[in-house]
Amino acid sequence: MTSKVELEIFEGPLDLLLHLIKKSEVSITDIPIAPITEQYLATIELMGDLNLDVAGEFLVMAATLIHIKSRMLLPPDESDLEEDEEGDPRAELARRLLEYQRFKEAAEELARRDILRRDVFTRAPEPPEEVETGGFESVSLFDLISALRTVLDRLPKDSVHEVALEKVSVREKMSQLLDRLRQEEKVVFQSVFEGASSRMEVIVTFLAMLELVKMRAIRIWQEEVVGPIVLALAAPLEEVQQKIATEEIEGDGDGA
Amino acid sequence: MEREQLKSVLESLFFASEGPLTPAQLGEILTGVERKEIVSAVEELISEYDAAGRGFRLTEVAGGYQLRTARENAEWVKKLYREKPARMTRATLETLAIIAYRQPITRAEIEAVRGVDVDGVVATLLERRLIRIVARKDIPGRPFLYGTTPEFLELFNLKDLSHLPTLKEMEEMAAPPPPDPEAQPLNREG
Amino acid sequence: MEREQLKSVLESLFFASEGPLTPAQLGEILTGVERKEIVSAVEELISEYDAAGRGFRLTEVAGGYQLRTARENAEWVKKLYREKPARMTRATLETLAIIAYRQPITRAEIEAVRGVDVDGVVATLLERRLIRIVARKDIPGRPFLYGTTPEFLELFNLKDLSHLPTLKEMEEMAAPPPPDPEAQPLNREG
Repeated sequence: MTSKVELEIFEGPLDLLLHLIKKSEVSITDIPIAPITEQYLATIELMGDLNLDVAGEFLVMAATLIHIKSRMLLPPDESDLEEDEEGDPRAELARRLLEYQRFKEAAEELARRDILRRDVFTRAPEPPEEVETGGFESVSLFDLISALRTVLDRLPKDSVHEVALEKVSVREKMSQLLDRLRQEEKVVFQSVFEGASSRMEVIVTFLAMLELVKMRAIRIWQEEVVGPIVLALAAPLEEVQQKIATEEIEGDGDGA
Repeated sequence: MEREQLKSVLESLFFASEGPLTPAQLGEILTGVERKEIVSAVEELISEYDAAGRGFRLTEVAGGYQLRTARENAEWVKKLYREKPARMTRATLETLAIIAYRQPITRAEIEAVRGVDVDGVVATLLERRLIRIVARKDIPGRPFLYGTTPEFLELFNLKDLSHLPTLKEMEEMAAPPPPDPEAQPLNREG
Repeated sequence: MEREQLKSVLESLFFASEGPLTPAQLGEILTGVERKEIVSAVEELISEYDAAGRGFRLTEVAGGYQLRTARENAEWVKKLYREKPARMTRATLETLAIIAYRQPITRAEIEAVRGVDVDGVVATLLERRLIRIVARKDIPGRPFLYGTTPEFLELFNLKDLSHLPTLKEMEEMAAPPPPDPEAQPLNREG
């Protein structure tokens, strides 16, 4: 897999931690550090497998979590009390998470306002520099990765070793997915992976999905908070197919 | 000037103006009309538009007043524009929110909150004129301090910064954090 | 779509549109609404604005409809623009009239009528997009043929070329004392 996917909806280690905490239904001020650390590490490992750009900040956070975890195992002593208020090594992390969460919510609040050139328009004859907040309505990359982990866990154990002999390309999977979306209109995330026989094939399919999201060819969202993740076309099919075709001629785009 | 004529002239002015018009600007144009009278006529217009439920509203924004299309018609108005709009990403929104509530703020301070590098986002926001450099911070390296612009207020339909949605209080914590030595002076929500 | 909603949406569209909107364009945006219904709603809006005597009017122009400020408020609207609109000179107006009545016409033919060189005037009119090159004449040298533009119709408030005013009327229309069509916000930078 050479394709490197970078997504805008990818908001850093604090965002990932908040996501994991929310999913585990635990409190920010009382994080069960061992399981959360484990989930965090599993997620960034998977991100690495997917060739997602795992920025240095993610690794720094991983180190922080491991450090906190080791400190939690030690009985609190005097010197610790001086360094960390009330002896809880998680305090500083909790403070950062809470602060980040406040601004995340403030950002969502801003996105709900009547935004100029999205919800309201003036007579100003300026070029329309409209704003859209696609990232909010759709599911986050972390949600997708969590779902992918579930799919991978369900693969029969022995098939994991079966290295994909047939080389399925991301591009082929993109076309297959588009074909299916044309016929079915709406497709449940998990069902896209049905029939995948190897970890490799699952990952290639997932990458194809991410590529299509990146191209804004498909939309991925959850209809209810706990509902299944669904996919649908976000643009006219011909437009998308043309885009896939033109992207093949990499670096040649300026010529025309 | 009679009330009805004043309202008619105000309508023409709001219609023709590219940006929001402040009471001061209106006063300059409407020589001989008292400021008080202008403001009360403007307010009458605002409620008339609201009540009529028609295609535009008069909105208080960025220190002035501006005619804008009614929100419920956005779907159709959008069709007037062919070009696909520039996207506002979560990174952009989060960074803007931090700057808006904590201004003036340095890039390092924004990064401390978001936990990621914000170089690119800050450059984009500057380019879109949603933020500006307001000063340099008096610490080693003298980094730039950023703040929001009138364009930011216009984009989000805000009268002024005091009308930003209230920032939620931090959850009560077992251990209150030590005061951050680099923390902001202008932290409005205390 | 109900009548009141349709009128509201139309208002938003006219308000936000840069140029006049034709019934065809409106029909394209308002999918599912019959052309007949659109036109009758537009006409209702026109008479409502006229009757209300407020700050804007909906005008039939250049084959479409456009919201414009009421001409009786031109005096104040003009004050919004820092630079006074450039007065159209007699040379410009005469040349424009010749092109309007004789289009398509070559520069040599304009010069033959006016008896003077019109190079500069033609360049200005092209720049202001009041005239355009419509073709080349099939004679030696293949000179350009000029004609008027939709902007020309807009500027003089003409429904179409068959409503052309006389040169004298044009002079009145383009002269600075109000009513001054150039003072209207035509979405064109002066």
